[in-house]
Amino acid sequence: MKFAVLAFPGSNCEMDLYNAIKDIIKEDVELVPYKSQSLAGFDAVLIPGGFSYGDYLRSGAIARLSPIIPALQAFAKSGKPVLGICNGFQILTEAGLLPGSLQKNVSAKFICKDETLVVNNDHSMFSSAYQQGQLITLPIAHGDGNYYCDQETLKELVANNQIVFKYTNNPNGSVDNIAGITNQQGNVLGMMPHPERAVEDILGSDDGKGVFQSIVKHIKSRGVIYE
Amino acid sequence: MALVKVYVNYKKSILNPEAQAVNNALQRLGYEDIEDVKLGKYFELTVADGKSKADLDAEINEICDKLLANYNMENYHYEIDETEAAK
Amino acid sequence: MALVKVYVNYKKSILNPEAQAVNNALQRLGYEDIEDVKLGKYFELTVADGKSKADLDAEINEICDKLLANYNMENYHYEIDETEAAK
Amino acid sequence: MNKVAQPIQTEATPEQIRDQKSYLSMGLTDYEYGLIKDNVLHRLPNYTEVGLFSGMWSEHCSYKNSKPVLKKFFTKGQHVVKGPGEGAGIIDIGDNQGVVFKAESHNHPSAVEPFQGATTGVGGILRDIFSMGARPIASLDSLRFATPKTDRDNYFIQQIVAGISAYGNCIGVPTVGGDTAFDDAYEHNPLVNVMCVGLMDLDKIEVGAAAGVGNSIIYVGAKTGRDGINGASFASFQFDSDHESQRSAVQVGDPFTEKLVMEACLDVINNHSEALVGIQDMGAAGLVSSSAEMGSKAGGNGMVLDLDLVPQREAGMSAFELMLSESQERMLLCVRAGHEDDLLKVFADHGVDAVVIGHVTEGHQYQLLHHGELVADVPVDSLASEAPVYHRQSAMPEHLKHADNHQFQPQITNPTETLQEMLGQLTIASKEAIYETYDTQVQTNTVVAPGSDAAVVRIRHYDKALAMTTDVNGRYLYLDPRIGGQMAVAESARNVVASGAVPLGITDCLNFGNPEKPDQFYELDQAVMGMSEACEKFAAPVISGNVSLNNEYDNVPIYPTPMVGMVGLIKGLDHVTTQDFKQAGDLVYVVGKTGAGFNGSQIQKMQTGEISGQLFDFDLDYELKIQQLITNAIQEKLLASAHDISEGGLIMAIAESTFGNQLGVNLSSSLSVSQFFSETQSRFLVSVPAENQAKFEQMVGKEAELLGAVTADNHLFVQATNGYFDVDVDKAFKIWKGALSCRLK
Ligand SMILES: Nc1ncnc2c1ncn2[C@@H]1O[C@H](COP(=O)(O)OP(=O)(O)O)[C@@H](O)[C@H]1O
Ligand SMILES: [Mg+2]
Repeated sequence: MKFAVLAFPGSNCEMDLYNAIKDIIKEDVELVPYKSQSLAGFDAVLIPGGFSYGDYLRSGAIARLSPIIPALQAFAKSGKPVLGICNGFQILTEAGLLPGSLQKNVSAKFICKDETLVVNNDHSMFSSAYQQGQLITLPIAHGDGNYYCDQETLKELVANNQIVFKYTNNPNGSVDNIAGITNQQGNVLGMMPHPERAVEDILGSDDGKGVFQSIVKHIKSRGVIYE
Repeated sequence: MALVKVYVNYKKSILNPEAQAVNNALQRLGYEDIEDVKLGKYFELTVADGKSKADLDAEINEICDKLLANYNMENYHYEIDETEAAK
Repeated sequence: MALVKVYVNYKKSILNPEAQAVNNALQRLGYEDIEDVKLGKYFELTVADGKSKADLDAEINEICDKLLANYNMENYHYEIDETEAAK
Repeated sequence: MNKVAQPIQTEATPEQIRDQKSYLSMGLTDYEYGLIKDNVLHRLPNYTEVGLFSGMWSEHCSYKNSKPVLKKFFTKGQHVVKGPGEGAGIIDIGDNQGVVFKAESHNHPSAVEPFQGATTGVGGILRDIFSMGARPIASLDSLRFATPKTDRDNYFIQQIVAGISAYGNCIGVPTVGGDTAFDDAYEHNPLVNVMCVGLMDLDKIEVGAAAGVGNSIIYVGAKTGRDGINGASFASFQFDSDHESQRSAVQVGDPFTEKLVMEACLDVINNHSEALVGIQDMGAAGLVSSSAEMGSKAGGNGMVLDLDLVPQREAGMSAFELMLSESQERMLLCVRAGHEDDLLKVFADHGVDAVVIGHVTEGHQYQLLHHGELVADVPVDSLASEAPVYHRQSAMPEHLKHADNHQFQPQITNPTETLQEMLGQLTIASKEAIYETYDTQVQTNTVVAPGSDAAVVRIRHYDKALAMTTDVNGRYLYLDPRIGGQMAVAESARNVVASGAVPLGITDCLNFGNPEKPDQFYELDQAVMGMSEACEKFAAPVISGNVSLNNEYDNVPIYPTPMVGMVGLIKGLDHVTTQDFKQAGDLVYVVGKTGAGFNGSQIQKMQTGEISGQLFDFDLDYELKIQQLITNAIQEKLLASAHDISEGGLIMAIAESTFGNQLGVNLSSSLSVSQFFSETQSRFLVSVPAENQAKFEQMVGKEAELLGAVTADNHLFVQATNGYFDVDVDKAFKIWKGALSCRLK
């Protein structure tokens, strides 16, 4: 199977994702520039962290106007997996592919540290490698990771089991301790913590591997491989 | 040329951590009569002449919806100031 | 209660990367009639009653100088809106 | 309110400059002006030319006061590919790879405008690294503040930290370490030093030279505005009638633009080297320094620039302003004739502005055209390599002449209480409140993040890693600049060694007072000699550095503070070692002899409020011996943990080593309670798995004392000869971790 990693001007985790997929998950992966207009040939799309367009104005607000976004929207609509991490999550909310938005952390500061997450839904195509309720350690590194949505949206998120990861010790003020959510169809996940930074013991944890392994399992079990 | 002043503010229901931080700082500095602080963005767009008022309104609304404001969290309003721009 | 609206803007000669990014994005989106974008901060301070106009002015200027605006880089101005606040 | 148009300032005529001596306010002395007039130009310089010389002959660009001192540095080594002189130095680490590093101070800009001063400091040092053709892989920050007393002080510190965080995080270079100390000696002159480390293929080295008649000079990056025009040379020079806008000449960092510029430049260097002759960043004294240095370095050619072609953010900028602006995120390239369009296209693809603004000429003249007129015409070497050099007077400062040679004796009635008080000292306390706001992991190579001795960054796809640290204790240098200088290098080496590395080399930021005052120059001169001696001892040459002078206020200088940034090589990822105790039952040793190291120590400061007396002894040979023991023990895989012993002494090292894994210790020792706070150099605290005991003890012989063992019970108990320390690790940890974060809330 083949992953696409999108790269926007100002993205800075695209190589981290690329390396994680290539060296650790050992699947095909290619960087796709923001100017591209097609995602043909890919089985899953990863949107990296960083500061697209400097995160000026609002995180993700300018990136979502990029030429690749219509292709991304179509890709998401087709039901294939889309994972946005950190700035990728912010871009997905700005692009309307996920509900809610990400505000400044309550501390109003950037925070980089390990957080313990609880797997709140082990049925999603991004989390099937984990057990329901499993505790995992992933690093966060963000200034705008405070997930906000209105009460009605939150009710829907809960009712549809869209909340995949929750913080055990809310670091940023997110509604309902949300660390990662999917869209209603379940094929678009946005999460603030960085699974790609936790794929090797030498970097402190390999708890993040499961996210990518889940995607691979999902694609391969469906037997549909776009090449 | 028209000068368009756009104000983007957080919706009422939303707690803005930055405004909160400013408010806390003011309290610490002893400005106890400051009861609330809101913090938003203020844009000035210089727009070339040649559009009707209706077209200009349409354009500004589009720009705000697409880029300047996030409808989940923010409201906006704007004023068109034709005299300022002339200066 | 008085509502004080404070506008903080970058001084002329100061680079504002954020405004520049917004301007570039608008150009890319095809809004070619947007000739310039300025971006500043907009504060609304709710202030308890009981101060004279002169004292209030003094307080607001002090707050702006100390906290809201960075005199190295920014200018500010403000309006006091007594009616708004009553609402 | 708003003025319609800024009046262009009226420039003084050459005669007015001479008669009114206006060059003085631009930073040139009578002597220097005379040199320009009589020896260089043989005519009166015009306003723009005076500006060029004032920028280029400033300390920042010419090192005119420090050059003779810098010559004393030990800079040799068989692995040194490039030593001081280029944007940054390079050391060969095998496999066709070079590690590139340098540090830069941004003390004065940060004092004026903390957030932007710090951001632009980070931006500047990154450009030095990538202009060599290296990809920045890590940054470190070295900070000195007065102990914060007011909200304003706290805010100031927060703004500095926020600036470093904003720039480094955005551009995607992890900030993996640094050091932070608090002392009122830095009250009016806080220090903000940033070091950056890059990695490159050795066959891709670039230099900042502009050679080859007809080759083009290309300007890359952000537009030029009136920012920081007074940066390099004249702190108080008024070049504009409008004071308001004079004050606003602050440089604003734009990390997003820098990221684009960085990617574009690395692309050009790696993939279009046939077109590239030279590349350099525009730092202090902006366009003039980058272009004149490139021209001078090439040797034998001149250069002409057409200033009308320089991308400009503001209307009506004068030649003077264009040349001296310190607008950020700009680079200058020399490109082979005929390849211009290819390169312009590469930059365009990256979304970066680039334009040809001039070319290399026959002859030796540096010429500027503006609005079609020749506005400057000076020999290119006169600006750069031929700037004047001063040999300053040196005299021992008064406070060193009669220093008391007795060591301070700590007053300790309750050792546990003294320990707890010490844990809460800001210089000792955890710096997590600072580094938690830094992205320490982006690029996913950070093996040891802040919180241990040196940071460790692996080299992907190779079984090796780099250890890096910044250190210096200005208090030691204040008491003895030479030995303190040795100690600064020794401490950085200890940190690197404790992490499993062998020192490769150092960079530095020499933060000192006013070199024109003999006693302050003495500190600089002696410190450099001491550093150099230590560098030679550890075979760690100086490969780059930076100088920040005139850090004085009311005639009182800061403590002499030569920040040392050291990089070491770890020759196998299984050598990576951290300071945390790993497991109950491991044996705890102190390696290296403990003496009475109290003058200049944290406990002297804590108990007396001042630093005084003669600095305690130090022996470089012994230091090297102990470091080599530790290196051997690590390479033999005998150690579970290693921690260098520095500020606060042995007891702090013990406490810190318990924090990471929430373990305890039960120790007893032949040392007195006071000695546990001694800052004697050349010591490490290590833990050794019981099965390695015999081998380890045989290796270290008499240089180590077995103190006891790590325990699982989360309790720190240490028996000294005349008392004991006894505290819950949790409690100690809370004090240590909370002290700074409470202040910076
Ligand atoms: N300003 C800073 N930025 C990043 N890391 C820092 C900073 N200050 C201290 N640290 C980190 O905190 C830890 C302890 O620092 P320090 O007390 O200076 O160690 P040492 O005494 O062993 O040199 C180190 O890992 C160091 O890198
Ligand atoms: Mg250390």
